[in-house]
Amino acid sequence: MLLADEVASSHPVLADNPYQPHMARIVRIYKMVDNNHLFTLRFMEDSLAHSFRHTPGQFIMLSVPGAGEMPISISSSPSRPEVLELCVRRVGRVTNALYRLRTNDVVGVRGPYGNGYPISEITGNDLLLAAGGLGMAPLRSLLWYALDHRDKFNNITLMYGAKRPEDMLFREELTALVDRTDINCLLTVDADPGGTWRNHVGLLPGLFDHAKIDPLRTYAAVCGPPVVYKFILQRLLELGFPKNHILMSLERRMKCGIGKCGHCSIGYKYTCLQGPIFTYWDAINLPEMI
Amino acid sequence: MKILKLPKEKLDLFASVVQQFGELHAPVEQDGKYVFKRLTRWSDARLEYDRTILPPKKYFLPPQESIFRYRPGEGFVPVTDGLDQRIILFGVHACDVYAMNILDRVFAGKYRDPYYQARRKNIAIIGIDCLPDKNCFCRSMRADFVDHGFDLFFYDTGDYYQALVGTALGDDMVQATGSVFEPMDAAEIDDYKRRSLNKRRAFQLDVEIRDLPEIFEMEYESELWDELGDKCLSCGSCSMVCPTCYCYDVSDDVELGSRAGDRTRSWDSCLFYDHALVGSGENFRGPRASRIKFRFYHKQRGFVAEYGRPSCVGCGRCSNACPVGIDVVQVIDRLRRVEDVASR
Amino acid sequence: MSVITIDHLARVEGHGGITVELQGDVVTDVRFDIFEGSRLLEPIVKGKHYDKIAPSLSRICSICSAAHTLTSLKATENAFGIRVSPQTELLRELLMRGESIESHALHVFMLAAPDYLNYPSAIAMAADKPAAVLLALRMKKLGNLIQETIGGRAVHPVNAVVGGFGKAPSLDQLIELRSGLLQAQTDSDVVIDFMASLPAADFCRADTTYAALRSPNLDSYYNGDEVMVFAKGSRAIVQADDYRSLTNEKAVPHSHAKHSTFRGSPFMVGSLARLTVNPRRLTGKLAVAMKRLKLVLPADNPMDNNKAQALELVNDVERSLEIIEQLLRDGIKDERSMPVHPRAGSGTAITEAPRGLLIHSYVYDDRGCIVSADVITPTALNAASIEQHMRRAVEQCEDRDEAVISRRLQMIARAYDPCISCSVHLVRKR
Amino acid sequence: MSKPTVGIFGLTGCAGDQLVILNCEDRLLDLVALVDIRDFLMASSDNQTECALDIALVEGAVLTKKDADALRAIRKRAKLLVALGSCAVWGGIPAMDRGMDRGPMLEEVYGDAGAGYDSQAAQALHEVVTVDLNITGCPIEKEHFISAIASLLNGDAPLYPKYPVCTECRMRENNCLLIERGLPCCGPITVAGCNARCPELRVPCIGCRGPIGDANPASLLAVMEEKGYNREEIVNRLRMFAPQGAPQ
Ligand SMILES: Cc1cc2nc3c(=O)[nH]c(=O)nc-3n(C[C@H](O)[C@H](O)[C@H](O)COP(=O)(O)OP(=O)(O)OC[C@H]3O[C@@H](n4cnc5c(N)ncnc54)[C@H](O)[C@@H]3O)c2cc1C
Ligand code: SF4
Ligand code: SF4
Ligand code: SF4
Repeated sequence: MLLADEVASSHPVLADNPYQPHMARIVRIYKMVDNNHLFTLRFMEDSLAHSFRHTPGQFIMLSVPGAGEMPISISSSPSRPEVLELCVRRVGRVTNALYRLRTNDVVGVRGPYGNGYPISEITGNDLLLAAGGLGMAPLRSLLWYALDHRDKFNNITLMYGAKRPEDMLFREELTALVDRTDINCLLTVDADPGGTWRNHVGLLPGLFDHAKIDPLRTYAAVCGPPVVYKFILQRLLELGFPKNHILMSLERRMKCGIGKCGHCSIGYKYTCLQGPIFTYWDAINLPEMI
Repeated sequence: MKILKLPKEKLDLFASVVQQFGELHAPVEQDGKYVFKRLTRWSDARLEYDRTILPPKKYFLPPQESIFRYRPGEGFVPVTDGLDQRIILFGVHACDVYAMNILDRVFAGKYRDPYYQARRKNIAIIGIDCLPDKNCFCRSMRADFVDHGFDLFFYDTGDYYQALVGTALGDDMVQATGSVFEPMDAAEIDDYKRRSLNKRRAFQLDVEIRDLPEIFEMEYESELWDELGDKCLSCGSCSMVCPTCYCYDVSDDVELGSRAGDRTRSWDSCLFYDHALVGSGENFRGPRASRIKFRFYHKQRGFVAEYGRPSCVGCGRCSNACPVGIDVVQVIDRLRRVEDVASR
Repeated sequence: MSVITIDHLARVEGHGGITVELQGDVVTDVRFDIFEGSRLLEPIVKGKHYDKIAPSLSRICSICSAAHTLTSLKATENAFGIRVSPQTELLRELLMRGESIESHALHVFMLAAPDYLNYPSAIAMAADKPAAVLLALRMKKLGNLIQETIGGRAVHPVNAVVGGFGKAPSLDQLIELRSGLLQAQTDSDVVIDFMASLPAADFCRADTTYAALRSPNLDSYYNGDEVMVFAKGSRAIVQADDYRSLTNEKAVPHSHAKHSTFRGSPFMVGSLARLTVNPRRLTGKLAVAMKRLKLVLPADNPMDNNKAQALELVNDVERSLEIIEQLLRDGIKDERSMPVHPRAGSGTAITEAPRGLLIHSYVYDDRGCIVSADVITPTALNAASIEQHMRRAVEQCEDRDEAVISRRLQMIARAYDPCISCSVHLVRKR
Repeated sequence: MSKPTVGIFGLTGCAGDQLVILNCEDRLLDLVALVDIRDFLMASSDNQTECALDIALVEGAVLTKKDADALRAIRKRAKLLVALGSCAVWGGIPAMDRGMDRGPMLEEVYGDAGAGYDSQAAQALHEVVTVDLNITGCPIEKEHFISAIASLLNGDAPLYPKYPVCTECRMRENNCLLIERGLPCCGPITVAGCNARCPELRVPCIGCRGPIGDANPASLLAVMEEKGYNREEIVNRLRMFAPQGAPQ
């Protein structure tokens, strides 16, 4: 079978069509949390599966045929290539359609897009990952990248909070990190009605009491819903973090992912081109950013 | 650049010859307004028009266009219909050419938009100079003159047109007409200068755009935005008629009884409620005031940071098309006024 | 006493039922019940500006929405003393024909025919007789194309306004319509073939009074303001302004509609009535077709209304072609509608909707707002006649088998092509 | 996979939306092959009036107790209830003067008998039961109906424009009737989807598709007042098809 995207690549006008989705197969669907499933994809074109590389923090445009296209962060680390893992929350039309697909069904992928985390800048420094709720999705790529290239970074701290234990994304994987010595993995839940949780209970900012952080030599990657930003940023600033050491991953409506459709622009920046990773300095300079 | 002259009585000849390069489109009258349209006869063309309802962008980024067709088992097949159609747009004003030059930059860069670029390649532009009316402020926006982005550009100098040849294609058009184009002499250069001066004097509007970005930043909280928010209908008219508004939306549909369907992109506007609404339910520009502010901010300030100049070219279309009379020039004037700042 | 009831009449527009009461062999009561909700559109439009009246009252019924719109416009124009251009008259007539083609094709093939052939619906019929259903869909589509082209929309036209049209169709559009109509001409024979092939429906014989618009020219659905009431041996003319003599007040408790009689006798409006009152066109092709359908006028069988609709379908195509030829001959102009200067006064208009006489009558104040509106619809005019014919059918049914009676009553009701939403709008109390 | 079961119903209305379904001439046979139409009184005399339905399409407004009961019964039978047309979605023309006293109106039309009629002020479906999907328009657009079925068959909700008629009107490059001719056009607050049908024909929009979610009728009203229309006349116009289409 010849896929349209292979044929198209030879069309004189559309040879380099940045909107062309490449077909990928869903190889695994893991029901991590209710309405937050982890989809593992592999490109149908082998060469693409081998060659696709991304930077942690980047995203792809995912097409669910007949339903639409949407931006989704790559949750897997480039240090573990050949497949893409996407952690998708079910919220609307396209995500609903995705949830109706089964393994072996096909979707379209184009990308990777966005700036990703400034790895070379972070290299040699401490790394603090702070996430709440679905914010773990983009951070997970960075987490495994850092763990797989452990020598590039100094101390690594992860702070992650969810509402209840059953809401925690990548729970098995992350609880397994708690005992490791090469990372300070701090996990918390707001409440534990089931009484099964063996880590912290309490709000996310409380985890700062359990971490040793040197603000001047640490880069903090933060991601989560607006409340998380609000409280974490406040703590980081209190600690004296330089504003350009705080890295935030932003969500905006996006229709193209490549700086054309205009939806994701904030002031004078495009989330899809100059973001989705912005520093706190950008944030205070851009109106309506958070 | 080659500069020639074309006696006015030879324009008809030129128009008939030039059709060998593509389908001829020009402004035609529609109930007292003008629209770019395919000509059925040359005499329908109205070269002394004020402005068309929609700018030429409709040719390059159509209001609605299907970009892929999805077929199960095949994937997304790009739609190429009409992309290689050759069209000649006759009679494009400088501000509109300038606007295309701006769009060129948006649709180029690291990710070239192949649909736009293909059309840009296949649609020739023959510009024509014009005199400003009471809504034009292209001079303030430095878009009253263009030095590229057209194949030919005509200046009406009374008895003849001065023709700037912008591209090889433009030159081919000149050649194809035989020897009706003539070289210019010194007196005619003076004609040009005179006309240029007259045009400059004809502007009734003047907007100062230097340090506008800074003023926008300072006036970010001005109550003007709330006033505009109360008036604005979010009807999107301004964005549709703007030669540099390029926001688009993309949607997929399916055919009856199948998963096959089209992926269509259509014009969008930052004034629509859901322009900045995300899946989590957060709306970054929910209130109408913040949406209308964004439109001005992005055009007059955001674009400067991105591309070194405002994206507004001063064509006056949005002020004309606003049912509630929101007017860019007045908005900028208000922001610049000193007492405004003092009263707050 | 025995009672036969049909709770909810299917394959008609709107909500209605039938009740028959028998005392032994004697039919004591026949009721065509209408329980469509009352939208009270006439009182609702009171006080509203003239330009909202046609769009509001068009919503009385979708299938006749073009007829309601045009009748409404004509009434308003009569009230204001506006004369529309000849081009407008032609375009309006064409719009009416488009609606008639759509409506008749829908009714004859998809609503009525399944009865004759024992199918519950056209969808079921399509499995065995796809050609007939496809023919119906083709004709319907043509009728809709005419309405879309002239009226701007197939249902509830928007282009027809007080004084004329928003925009006249372009030359290209007319040429496209003509080619569709020429195609349909070849379908005409098939329409008649199909109709002729249906089993006879002969279970109700009655002397019937007919009423239709008397056309000043050959036959028109839109022009004219005289109604002829035609009974065996007598003819009467009713002028538009005197329309209330057709609609004497008769409160009928079981129904949201009220019944009309002319000089005490029920009368039938619709295709059959139109052909009876205006037989002049029934020559040539139509005369041949009429013979094939074994239709004799004046008819004494209400089921013949289905045949009359089939004939009109053929005629509508012919007439539409004539209109288009004339428009092409005269040259279609991009004219604006007439200027409107509201004035106090009243205006009445009568036209022929697909189902028969339609009357709108308004009183305006000097600002151009409605003081009172009165709408008389064909189904309301037909209601008494439907009951009378149903009574005859029961009386003439020898074996008194309930299933047979029920089927026949439904066929009669459907032969009238009732539009029940329409019928809810009746004369005001005097 | 078995075909989804469908019922098509009309409450009080003009049957225009059901007619639009029948007007999908080119698609009708495809459509009936894809779904199992069990209950469609306007087109069939053989209906299952009790069976469960995957999709119920309901046209018209609720104007009688009987309508309300019928609607509730449909809701019970249906997995997905779709409101078809402006009457069902907004109340439509019969809801134009919803505040008025019905008693005298009934008497005016039906005389003494009117008092006994089952009649109540027009309500949109969502005011009586939960509605899953709205397809607006008076009547609905054919294409919208087909795309709704196409999407629903795949399990997706169909997408309709949320912006106003003006947007489409501008895309079609019409001369603006409000600005150029001072006509009272409701395009700025009416939801698009009709491809600016009326302004394209130089007829001002009367809002038959109902208001956009984000309408600013107060501002439109002010503009029309400036153009010399009286307030009552404009308010009437803005609420022709939807009681909530105009400011109080
Ligand atoms: C850079 C980036 C990375 C992202 N990464 C991830 C990720 O890793 N995982 C993930 O799950 N998500 C991610 N998202 C978010 C994701 O793109 C959205 O959740 C997704 O696009 C929703 O698509 P949908 O069609 O399912 O929802 P939609 O149907 O678009 O809508 C979802 C909800 O949004 C609201 N809404 C949307 N449009 C409208 C409208 N027009 N009018 C009214 N309400 C509306 C409604 O409340 C609706 O229920 C990311 C977004 C960005 C920008
Ligand atoms: S919405 Fe319009 S078309 Fe539908 S029933 Fe109501 S009046 Fe008729
Ligand atoms: S004519 Fe009406 S719909 Fe069109 S732009 Fe003007 S106000 Fe909007
Ligand atoms: S323009 Fe307005 S009135 Fe006309 S169809 Fe569209 S929404 Fe309805």
